[in-house]
Amino acid sequence: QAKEQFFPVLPYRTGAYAPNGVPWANGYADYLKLINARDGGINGVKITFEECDTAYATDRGVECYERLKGKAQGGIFQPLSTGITFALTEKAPTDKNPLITGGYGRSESSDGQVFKWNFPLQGTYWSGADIIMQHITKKEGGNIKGKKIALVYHDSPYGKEPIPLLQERAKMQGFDLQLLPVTAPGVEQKATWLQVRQARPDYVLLWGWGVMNSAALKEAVATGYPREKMYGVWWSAAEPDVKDVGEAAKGYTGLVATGEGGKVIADIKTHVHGKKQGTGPAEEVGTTLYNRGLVSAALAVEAVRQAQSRYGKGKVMTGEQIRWGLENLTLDQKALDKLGLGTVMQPLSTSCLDHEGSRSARLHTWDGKKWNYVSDWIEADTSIIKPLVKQYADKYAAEKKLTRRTPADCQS
Amino acid sequence: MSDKNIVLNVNGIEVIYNHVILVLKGVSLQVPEQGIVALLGGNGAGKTTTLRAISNLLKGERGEVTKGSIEFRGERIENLSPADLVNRGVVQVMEGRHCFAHLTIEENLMTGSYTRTDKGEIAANLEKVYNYFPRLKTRRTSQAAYTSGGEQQMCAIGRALMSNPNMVLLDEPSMGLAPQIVEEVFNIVKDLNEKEKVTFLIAEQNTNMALKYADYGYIMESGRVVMDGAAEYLRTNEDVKEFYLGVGGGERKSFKDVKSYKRRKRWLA
Amino acid sequence: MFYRENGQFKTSYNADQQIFPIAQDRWGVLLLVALAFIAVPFVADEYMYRAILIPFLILSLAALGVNILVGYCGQISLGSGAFMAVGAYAAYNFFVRVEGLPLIVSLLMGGVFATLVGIFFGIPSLRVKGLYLAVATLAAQFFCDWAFLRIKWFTNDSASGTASVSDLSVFGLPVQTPLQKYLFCLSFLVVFGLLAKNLVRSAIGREWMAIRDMDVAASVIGIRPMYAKLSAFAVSSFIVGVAGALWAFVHLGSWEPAAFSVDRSFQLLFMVILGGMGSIMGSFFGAAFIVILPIAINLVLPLLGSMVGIEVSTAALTHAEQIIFGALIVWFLIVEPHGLAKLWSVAKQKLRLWPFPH
Amino acid sequence: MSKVIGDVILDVQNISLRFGGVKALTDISFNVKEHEIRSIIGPNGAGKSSMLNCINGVYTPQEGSITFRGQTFDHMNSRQVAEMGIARTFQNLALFKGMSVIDNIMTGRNLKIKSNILMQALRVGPAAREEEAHREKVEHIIDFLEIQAFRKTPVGQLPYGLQKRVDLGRALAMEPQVLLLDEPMAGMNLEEKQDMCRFILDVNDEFGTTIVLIEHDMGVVMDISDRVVVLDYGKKIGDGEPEEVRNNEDVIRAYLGTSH
Amino acid sequence: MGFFLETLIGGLMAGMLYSLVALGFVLIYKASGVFNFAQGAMVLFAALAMARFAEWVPLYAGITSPLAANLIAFVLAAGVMFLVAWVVEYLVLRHLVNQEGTTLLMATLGITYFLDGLGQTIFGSDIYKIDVGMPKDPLMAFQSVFEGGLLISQEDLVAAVIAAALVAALSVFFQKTSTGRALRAVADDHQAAQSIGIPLNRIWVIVWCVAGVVALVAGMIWGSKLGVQFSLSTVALRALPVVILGGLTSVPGAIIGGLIIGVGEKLSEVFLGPYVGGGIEIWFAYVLALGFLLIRPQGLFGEKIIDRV
Ligand SMILES: Nc1ncnc2c1ncn2[C@@H]1O[C@H](COP(=O)(O)OP(=O)(O)OP(=O)(O)O)[C@@H](O)[C@H]1O
Ligand SMILES: Nc1ncnc2c1ncn2[C@@H]1O[C@H](COP(=O)(O)OP(=O)(O)OP(=O)(O)O)[C@@H](O)[C@H]1O
Ligand SMILES: [Mg+2]
Ligand SMILES: [Mg+2]
Repeated sequence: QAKEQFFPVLPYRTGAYAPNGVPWANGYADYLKLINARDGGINGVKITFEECDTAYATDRGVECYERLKGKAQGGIFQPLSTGITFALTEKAPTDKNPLITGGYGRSESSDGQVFKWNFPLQGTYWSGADIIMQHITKKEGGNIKGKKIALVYHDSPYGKEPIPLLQERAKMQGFDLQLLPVTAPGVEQKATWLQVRQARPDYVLLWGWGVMNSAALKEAVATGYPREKMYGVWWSAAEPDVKDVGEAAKGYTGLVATGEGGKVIADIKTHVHGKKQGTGPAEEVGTTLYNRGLVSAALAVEAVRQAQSRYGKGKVMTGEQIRWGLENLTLDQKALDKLGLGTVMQPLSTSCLDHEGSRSARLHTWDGKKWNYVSDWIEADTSIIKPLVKQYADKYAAEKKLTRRTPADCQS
Repeated sequence: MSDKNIVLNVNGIEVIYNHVILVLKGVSLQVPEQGIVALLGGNGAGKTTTLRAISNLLKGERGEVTKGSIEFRGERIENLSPADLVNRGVVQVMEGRHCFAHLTIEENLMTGSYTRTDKGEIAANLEKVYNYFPRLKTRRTSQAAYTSGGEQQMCAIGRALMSNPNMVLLDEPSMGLAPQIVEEVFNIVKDLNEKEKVTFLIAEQNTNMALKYADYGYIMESGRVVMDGAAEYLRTNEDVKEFYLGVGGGERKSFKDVKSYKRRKRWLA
Repeated sequence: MFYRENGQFKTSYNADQQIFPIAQDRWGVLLLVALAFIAVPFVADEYMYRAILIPFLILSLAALGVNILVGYCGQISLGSGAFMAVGAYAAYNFFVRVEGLPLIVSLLMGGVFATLVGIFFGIPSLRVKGLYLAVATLAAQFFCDWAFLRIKWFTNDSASGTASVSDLSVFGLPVQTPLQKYLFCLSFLVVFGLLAKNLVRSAIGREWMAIRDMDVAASVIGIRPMYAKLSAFAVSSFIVGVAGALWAFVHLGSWEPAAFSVDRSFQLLFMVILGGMGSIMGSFFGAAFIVILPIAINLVLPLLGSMVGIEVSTAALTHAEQIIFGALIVWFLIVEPHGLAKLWSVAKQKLRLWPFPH
Repeated sequence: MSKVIGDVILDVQNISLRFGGVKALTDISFNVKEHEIRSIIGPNGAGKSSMLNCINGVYTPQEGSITFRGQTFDHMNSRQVAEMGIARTFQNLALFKGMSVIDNIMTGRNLKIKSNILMQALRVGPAAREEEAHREKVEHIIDFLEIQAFRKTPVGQLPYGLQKRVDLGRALAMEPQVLLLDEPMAGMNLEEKQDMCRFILDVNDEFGTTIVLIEHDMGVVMDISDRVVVLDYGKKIGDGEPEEVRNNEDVIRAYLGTSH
Repeated sequence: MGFFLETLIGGLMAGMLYSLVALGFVLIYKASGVFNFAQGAMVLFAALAMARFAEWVPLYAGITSPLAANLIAFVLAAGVMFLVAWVVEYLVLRHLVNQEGTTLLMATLGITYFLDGLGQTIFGSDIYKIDVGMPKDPLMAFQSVFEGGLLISQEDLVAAVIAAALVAALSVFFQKTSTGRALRAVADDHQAAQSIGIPLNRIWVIVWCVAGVVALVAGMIWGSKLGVQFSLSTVALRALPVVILGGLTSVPGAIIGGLIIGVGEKLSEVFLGPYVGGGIEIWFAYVLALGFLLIRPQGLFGEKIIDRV
């Protein structure tokens, strides 16, 4: 029997958030295909994968999880939805399936001592918010005391995640934080932007997803709020968000956690799309969300590779083994270059204490036609985030009557 | 009966409600051109069902004709829509009034002329109906829901007349009407029948009245026609006299003196 | 020829008043319950439990509650999701704030609070009717969505507004494995189903139906619309609230208000309409239809596709699922507008006549 | 057989009822005595049904008052009326269409049910016994009305005539002291009417139930009523024994016509 | 003061946009007594059709003028909506004559799923653009009167004008023609309407066609505002309180209701929201509608609910 490592995939290609979910899912699928096509699998273990469409709905997501988890002895789940992440966080430990929530999910889950099965790799929302604030602070010459900053957010756990960090920073830096929730899915934002117009904040942070992003930009145009002063999180600053706003969104800036394509993209073009095996349209390859999906898949693949390095090269890994792999992932620049991922992502290294691995991102600005990087990689300030993580993780542990993992447990 | 043209020919129809309830078990009847035919029978005999089958209103009640045929002027009509039938001049006055509750009396009447296009004709019809039922004229601006039972009944009859029909299916027209109005309704029937050559099929409980004005009658009992004949014949039949006309065995009996509940003699069963 | 009530003579009205007056039905249902408790655990796998059976049981329970309000009392409500949420969050607060409170008590307290909220939002029903009421109950829905998202106290001050529970147990028995959870929910459903059935065939049930069918006439024979409507709101939201608590505690474990969004309200209403308004059985049929059918289509389509050699893409699959599901809803309604329960009883009636056509 | 007519049980004084411009009732007074059969007749739209609606609290008259057993109300509340023992049937069938015949009639007994909602849910001893006792009474009524065959049919599916009987059954189930009947015999043939009359007379005799009857069939009215009120355009134009009314000029002109 | 006016105007405009969707509900309800749950799906379906046709027409037919392309796309999309109307009548409605409101509501839910699935299968589920040349830049007015001037969105202004025109036209159609009366009759009693010769089938096709065109116009305007993708169907939920407030059976009610709801929700969000954490506009709209219902249970202009024995 051929050795196959099964990758369950929980994308959403339908529903309200499909325009953003599809490129991510295509990137994810293409990378898995690439590993098979280019490398013949992970150390010879072929990858198989199956998608189950969640439509970004929690109950569908749970159903999909249950369905796919039974198909193999364990796999990495990446639901790309904060809601589904919350539900799966409860199930993962008993089922022994690690969760990667790269760039979303619970921010405190970067504390691996409490959240043994969660891996918010490459930055949580707290990291994201921190990076934007650093950028703004720098732009303002280091002092933003007395400035007004408004957070326009998706009124859901996703949108609310950055608030504790921003409040912390507001206390520290002395700026004014205005919270403006937008009811999901965010088609009607007139009132929000009227408030923006009234308060005239110095900056607006946008924490939207799907149609909310483009609607926000259009309302900003309609109320005359300068797009140059708007900063989006990585889920609010991709092609689908600005595509149909076009010229009008010029100047809008947002986080991006991936770099430009480089070798891996070229590989996908030759090995996957070149062989007519591409999942989506070819012109989508290399776009922001596509790359994000691709990197997410790469992280999953590398976790398996890492697990194999301990539990046996060329073997099919179980969920527990993969979890170990995730917890002991070290991808330095050299390793990344070797994989062709050198330009598309930052090096990262995880540990029992830190499930986030790396916490840096860049900013890019829309020029009316395409996104251009406008900053170098910025690393989130752990001195602010760490205590916050600890505080919230402890609270979670207390609620769940969990004890922190001992160093011994960390070794296992 | 054979001397006149048969306009409506119902031939052995079976009707089933809800796929399981068999209600009509082979009903046949004929209505001659310019005739007035009465359909008599007790509660639940199937009169309404027969009329619904003819006017194709069964579908909305989840009923269907499973056997037999219905012909109107030689044409099979089972598959026509009720609207097609109205266009051919067949209109039904439904049992239980069914006025459009939110529309005023006048609007109710006007909807009746939906198939008419000539404005003058419509106005004349309206005038005619108001003439027949002056009570309606005084209530013309009230919403139908807020009129009395009898007023609604008049409205339902008047509404049907607004389409200038050549055949009318009347389901219990006298129900809830005051005696002179009942008389009036039957006079209208007679009038239309004679002057405008309208054919009538009338399901009626008021046997007395019905047989007085009709030429021919059918008596139904649990989904079957159990007796039929010319009106005079039925009027003189002993059974009919006793059970439907209340004059069995000589004088009319006072309602007060009916001493025991009757066990009706069933023709069948 | 086998499904007959011939020869079963009722010697007392009591006998005729049984839940299932026909012996075959009685045995059938008992057998079904027995199967659910004893046989299912032998055949179901974890996926069946977690993705199908448990959601089905809990949503059946919720649909049962909604059916009391909508199907029996005729008060169309789109606030059921909110009442589920109230049940879930109230139970959660009792569970985490009151040390050592037994699970069942917490769940029932969830129901109690849902009852209170239900009665409060039921008050407009005294004046507003039909679809207007339906939309008015949406006010409850959106308000609760908002309140649970915004008021941190409800979620025990969690940053993102999510709540979670774990380590459930009843009477010292753990409720953790899928099988345990399944049996736990099943017991709830059976008990509540029985109680609800009793209610709807008692005086109060008749009051509800009378109000539903014609409220003016009902008040003329001495039924107080206020009492009937509010009691329906109360009973319904109690059951819905408990179902909400179960959904949160047993099925999800960790949840956010979106788990009880307006979509849930619509879903429950549709279960009731499709299953059969005013039928306890119908609630189960409806829940089965709306929970299981899409999943089934989703599972079967790829198989069908592979049989004819087409690979169905994920998106196409979901879209096809929607198309088929929508078409099936319409088709069933055309076959029997009064819902699946009615279809079932017509089928039984036919069986009774079988082999004679009528 | 001579029956004993008692004192005035229901007294209607100077009732006026208007709907916007429509004067449904103008200054109507009449009384009903215990144990009598009192008919109200009049042309269509005269205000007969409105009168009943005033008596049992569906409409609130602008003026006037109603006295029942010595208690005077200027408007009645439906529930009170039901509790006092006044029941009625409806001209336009106000049955609970989705419920079976049994359930419809059982609702008539709801006022008499003692067990509370919890007991009903559990259906423990007393609640079950109570239910059974009421059921027995209802079955008697069903037998009486000869609708046994339709017990479990949803009333919406019954033919019109049978629905009228169920409506009556529901009112009877309340064991009322005064029974208001609004055209109970519309849509019935002669034989059925005879049964119905017999039935009304029986109820009247056996239980001493006072009956207020609206009917368009003059034969019935004249035969069975003790006294008759005649309304026309909301005004009272006649009141008295059947014989008296039959010969009243106004009544003949407005209502009876010449044929009677 | 200036800001208050701005909010007020913003609310009015938003309200007009809701009215446009609400109108679709009213039309179908008025004409058949069916509460059309599928209205949102129809808006999406129509907008998808329009957006894709506008893309395909230049691509395959070689028509380069954007005006012509948009026009052709509009006509084609209207054709598609006519087809939908016909299919709905032929396959669904005619089999459900004389059924209860809830049954019909349920059937329209089936139609919703069907249209959602079909629309995305045929037209795709990405974000598409409708560009009918709506002005995007804000308009500054009364700069001399208020500090900072009054800001009015031109796009909304155009949309509001279109909505108003549509409503006026439909009001005339329904109030002044005999078809209008027939429609109300159908809504009251399917069977009685049939019995006097009103052809239900034809009437329903007509009404669904009109509702389809209204959905198309709504889809076009909302689509050009938001981009065409799945979320467009959720605007239906925002339009519900409008329908209820105005009355399910009133065309002008849809407009007035829209204005009240629009103003109410914007004012509440802007002036009340900050005190309670914001995000209140959606429930506020419903509570507002509920408040009006308590005073008038049939909505402001709805036909009185008749209960009589
Ligand atoms: N919609 C329906 N569904 C099921 N059964 C029905 C339906 N309508 C009528 N029936 C049944 O059909 C039989 C005949 O009813 P129908 O209404 O035709 O009688 P009818 O002669 O008009 O009586 P009435 O004089 O009381 O109006 C009855 O037994 C009735 O129960
Ligand atoms: N709720 C109401 N609103 C407006 N007008 C009403 C209302 N109820 C009754 N009416 C009017 O009052 C008058 C009397 O009606 P009522 O129903 O009492 O007549 P009735 O004597 O019972 O006649 P019928 O013998 O036709 O049933 C009628 O003209 C009717 O239109
Ligand atoms: Mg009949
Ligand atoms: Mg009357």
